[in-house]
Amino acid sequence: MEIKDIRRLLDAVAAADVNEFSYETGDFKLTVRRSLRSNPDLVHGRSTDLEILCRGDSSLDSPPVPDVIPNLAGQSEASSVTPDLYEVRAPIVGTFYAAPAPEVPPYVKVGDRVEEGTVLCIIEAMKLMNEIEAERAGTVVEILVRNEEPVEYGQALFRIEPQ
Amino acid sequence: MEIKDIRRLLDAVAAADVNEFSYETGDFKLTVRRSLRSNPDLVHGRSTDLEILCRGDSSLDSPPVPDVIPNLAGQSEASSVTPDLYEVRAPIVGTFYAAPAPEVPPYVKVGDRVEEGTVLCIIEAMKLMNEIEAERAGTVVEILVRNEEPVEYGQALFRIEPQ
Amino acid sequence: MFKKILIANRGEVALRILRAARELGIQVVVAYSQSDESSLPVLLADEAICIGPAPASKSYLNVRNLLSAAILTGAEAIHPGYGFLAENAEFAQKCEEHNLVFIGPRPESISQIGDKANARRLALQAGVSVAPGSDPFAGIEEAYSIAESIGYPVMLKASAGGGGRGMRVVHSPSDLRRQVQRAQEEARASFGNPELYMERLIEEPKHVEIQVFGDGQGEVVHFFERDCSIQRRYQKVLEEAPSTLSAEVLSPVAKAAVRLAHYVKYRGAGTCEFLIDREGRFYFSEMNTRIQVEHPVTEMVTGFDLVQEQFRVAAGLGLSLKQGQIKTSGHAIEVRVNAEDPDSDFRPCPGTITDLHWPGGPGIRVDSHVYAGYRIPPDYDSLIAKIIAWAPTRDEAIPRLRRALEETVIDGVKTSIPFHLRVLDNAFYQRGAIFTDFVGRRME
Amino acid sequence: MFKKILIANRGEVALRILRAARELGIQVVVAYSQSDESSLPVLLADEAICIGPAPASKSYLNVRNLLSAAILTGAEAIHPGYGFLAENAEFAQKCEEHNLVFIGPRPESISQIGDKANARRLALQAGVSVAPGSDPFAGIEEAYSIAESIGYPVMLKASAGGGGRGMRVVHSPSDLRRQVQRAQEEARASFGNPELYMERLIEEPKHVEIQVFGDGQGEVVHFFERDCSIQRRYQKVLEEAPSTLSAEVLSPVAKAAVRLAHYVKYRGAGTCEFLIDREGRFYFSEMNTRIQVEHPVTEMVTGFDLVQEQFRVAAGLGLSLKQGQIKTSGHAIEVRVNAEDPDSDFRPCPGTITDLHWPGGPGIRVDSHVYAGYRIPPDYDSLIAKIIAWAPTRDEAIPRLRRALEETVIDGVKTSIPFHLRVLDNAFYQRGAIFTDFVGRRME
Repeated sequence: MEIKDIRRLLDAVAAADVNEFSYETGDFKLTVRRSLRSNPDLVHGRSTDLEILCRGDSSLDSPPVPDVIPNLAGQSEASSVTPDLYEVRAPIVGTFYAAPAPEVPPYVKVGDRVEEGTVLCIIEAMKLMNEIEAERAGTVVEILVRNEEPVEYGQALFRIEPQ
Repeated sequence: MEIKDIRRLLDAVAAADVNEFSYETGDFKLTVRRSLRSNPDLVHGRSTDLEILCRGDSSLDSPPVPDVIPNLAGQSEASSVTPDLYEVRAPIVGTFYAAPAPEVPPYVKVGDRVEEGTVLCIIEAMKLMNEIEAERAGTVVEILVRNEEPVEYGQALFRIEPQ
Repeated sequence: MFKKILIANRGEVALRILRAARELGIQVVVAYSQSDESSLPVLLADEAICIGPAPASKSYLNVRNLLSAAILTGAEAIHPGYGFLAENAEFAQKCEEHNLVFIGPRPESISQIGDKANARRLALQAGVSVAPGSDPFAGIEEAYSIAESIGYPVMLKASAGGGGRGMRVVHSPSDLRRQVQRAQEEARASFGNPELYMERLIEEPKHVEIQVFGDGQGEVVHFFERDCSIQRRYQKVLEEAPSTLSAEVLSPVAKAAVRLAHYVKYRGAGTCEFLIDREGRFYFSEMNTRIQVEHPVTEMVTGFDLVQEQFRVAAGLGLSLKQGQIKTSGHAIEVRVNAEDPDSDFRPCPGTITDLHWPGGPGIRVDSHVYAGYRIPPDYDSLIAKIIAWAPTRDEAIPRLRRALEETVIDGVKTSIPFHLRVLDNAFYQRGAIFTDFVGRRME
Repeated sequence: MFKKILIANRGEVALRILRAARELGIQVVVAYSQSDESSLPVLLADEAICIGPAPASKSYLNVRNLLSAAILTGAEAIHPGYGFLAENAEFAQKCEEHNLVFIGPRPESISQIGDKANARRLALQAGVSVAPGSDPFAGIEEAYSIAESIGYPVMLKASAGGGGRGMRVVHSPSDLRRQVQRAQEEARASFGNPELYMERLIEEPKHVEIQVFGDGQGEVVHFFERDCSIQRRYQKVLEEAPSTLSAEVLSPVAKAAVRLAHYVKYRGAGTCEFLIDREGRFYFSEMNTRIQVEHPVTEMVTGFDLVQEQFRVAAGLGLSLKQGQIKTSGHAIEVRVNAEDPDSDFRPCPGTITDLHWPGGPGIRVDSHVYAGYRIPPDYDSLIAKIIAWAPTRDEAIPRLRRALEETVIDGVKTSIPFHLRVLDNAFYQRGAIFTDFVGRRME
């Protein structure tokens, strides 16, 4: 199963308004559980975060779950899946750099607190270095892309729990 | 099973308003559970525990296509529509004659009682006159074809209410 | 030209005939069995008339109902397609008796040529070479002596044969009796006639056939050859035109086919099948007195519509073209897409097609009667589509066909497409080293 | 030949390019916008990369993202298709700067020829006749005097024009000022450049275009003409090849096109558009420096794959054929099936295609990126398919195309097919009496 298939599956799951979805074939298994809170009208809801388990598919070995989220840059659909997090997405096509130079530490790591405007990474395109900044203050929960990896438009880069 | 099939399955699940769906065939297994709250009527947990289990039947992939075949000569499907009647159908292609000759009265008319073996009409094919007989005793309720009309194989000719 | 015709067939060939008729402005009546009621030809017909229940013996082979249907709907002619009654001389005769034009050869041509042993004799009379062999033989002792004089290995064939049934290879005298018995049983079961004859086996031949067209007065043209060497159990899997053989080899074959068709004053479309050995010697094997499944490859390299030409000849308008006007250009390859599982010994897979997407783009032709939601009835053969690719050269036609097959989506049933892809990917196939033993020798 | 290319386009042309590449064994990267994620070219691609959100200005016109996508995926060349960046000299230039082959003409050719007024000058220098007219004019007074010297009626055109935008007919001096103002506004809005020039109006002309191909060194071949006279609001509706004009009229037109392409040492595929008046005089109007939407009709009558030829020329392999090898055979007609409602002033009808069945059989080609279940995004043009029919003659191609359109099922959206059927049924169309005013004069 390819990334885009999984991505389409997730779209379909979201659209179908199901609560839990699991898919298993051969040595491949996919489970999706959706937060009860995905429906804003619901009052009592523990935030069961989106949970994705993929095993046995080498194309997903690393990083764990990079591409799986639909590309919805500039929109906040992510909230429908992970209401308490926001995702920083690639605004351009290019190469992701976690640090300003090879020998220096990365701009941010998991657990770091960032302010609005904190530089999170660089995306290089056409020899131009584009600094990507946090839009809101919060804590870095996950980094979804590895250093020097190519990213497409709208690809999720960081998950940040807002303050 | 391909993604688009799964997607269609999900659509079907959504449309069917079921609560849980699981599908398993060979080494393939699919489970879908739906939020109770996605259906406002079910908020208070009056969940109809509809469970679909399909095993190894690839024909499930297809949406149920109504098999509307009107011409079913020699069978009694008509009973599904008019349970108390049976239909006499054309066993050959030809021209329907209600009477043995132009100037004489028809073999039968509506309201006539017929016995098993009563001649109901003639179908002419290739200059041969084929007498069509009643298979059971009863009362002629309806004559569905007009004199000298061409009939195709399996076409309903008479409706008869059995004794 | 006819105003209205009746199609006494089903599936892709019924649709093929319907298309040709419609383009000529002819009204179409489709005769169908109860299990074909929602088939595409029925849905597209000007009129459709049910002629019997699902079993072919009671519908597509039901002469009386077919003739009644034609008469009742006012059709002037009947197109039999291929299979079913297409090579039935009695049916052709009955059409004539009822003032219906049978779109095909005269009844007497069908019976003359339909008898394979007799067709051999006609070929010899017309000066066309046949494989060394026999007239039909009566007993096993005669079989031994004929086989001895021809020389082993020999091929047993049914006089009434076709489609590979009744055919058996015999390598030595010790095997003869058993194979004769089996072949006779098969021939009796398939054709109701156990008569056999035998021919010297041509080893590793190419199966090449010539498309001919006669006006019934003795004028005959040919539309060059098709190479049908890719076969599985004597069933064609993939056909192409032109053959990879040289013009020096092929030109005498086409001339021989024309000679035979001319000799019998053939009317309409016919195909003379030949085996060609590695030295380029060719042997007439049989003539099919109908349009062939694989006629589209000829249409794609010549540009002519052979079914429309059948209509013209049947309507008494004569041949619309002279030999000099018929040229071939480029290369065409057809695959027969069957609803069958190549991983389970090609077991037929009737069922409902849940999703369907045909290939498109340059050089691709699709002939198919199926659609998304269509249920393939279990009552007939498993052919669901012919996909044909044309390109300027064979080397371009192969990747084009490959690309088209990869684009094709047929969900709900298994198809033979994976097998076709394996043929196209085979290095022997790609360099044209294809003989009738290709599937057995190069793929299994 | 390239190992991997990137397609910087969407819809049917992206699929067309993908097919050509695949047949040549080239890997394909499809760059797509977020609203095209489930489009057929993306699903069929070897790799796909999202280059922006739905609006074309942010995706298919986003030069930086397209170049990054090509570089990151290791593509060696970019095929721009038609529309979007296909005739953007700056994009072609940027490709060169990043060592990416732009599959099209040199950037300087694009800018030379893209300026319509400049293209007129080049044509005159190459000895190709243009309609009597002007260099761009500055003020309205100059416009009056030019119009006076050319003679009314005149046609206003935008220097940066294309697709009919900025075009206006002026019948008398009293109308000139108003029409100049309107045309300037439209040209500014459409192209960011209000510059206009004018030409004498050719009354009731045929729109005939010549497909040319250059190797960039001065060698140029042509693939004969296409007749695109059937237009609605300057948009082509139906195209065919060959034209119904005689070879005596057409041969000098093709020679003129070759002369112009040779003069500018044109590289790759291009189309020279001409108007031909009732006396057979022809006037160059513009050159399109890309593959055209209607290129399949040329492919069907010549048998060559023009997109594959683009790849060969771009890869530096030169032209694969000489003029003498290019012949036409038969007649091809294409309709552009748009998702629009011909009963409601051709209003676009985006939506989801719920059921789909393409036509098949002899002589039919379908180029389409849609499938059953596909949602047509509202963000781009409404072309959903091209259906092309080929037959030995025009009189056979018309009923064949008609038959194919009648077989076509596209549920869920309205399409222009009913309008195409009306064109095919029109007696003036059938006898080839087609001029650019056909739709207005013969159908409304």
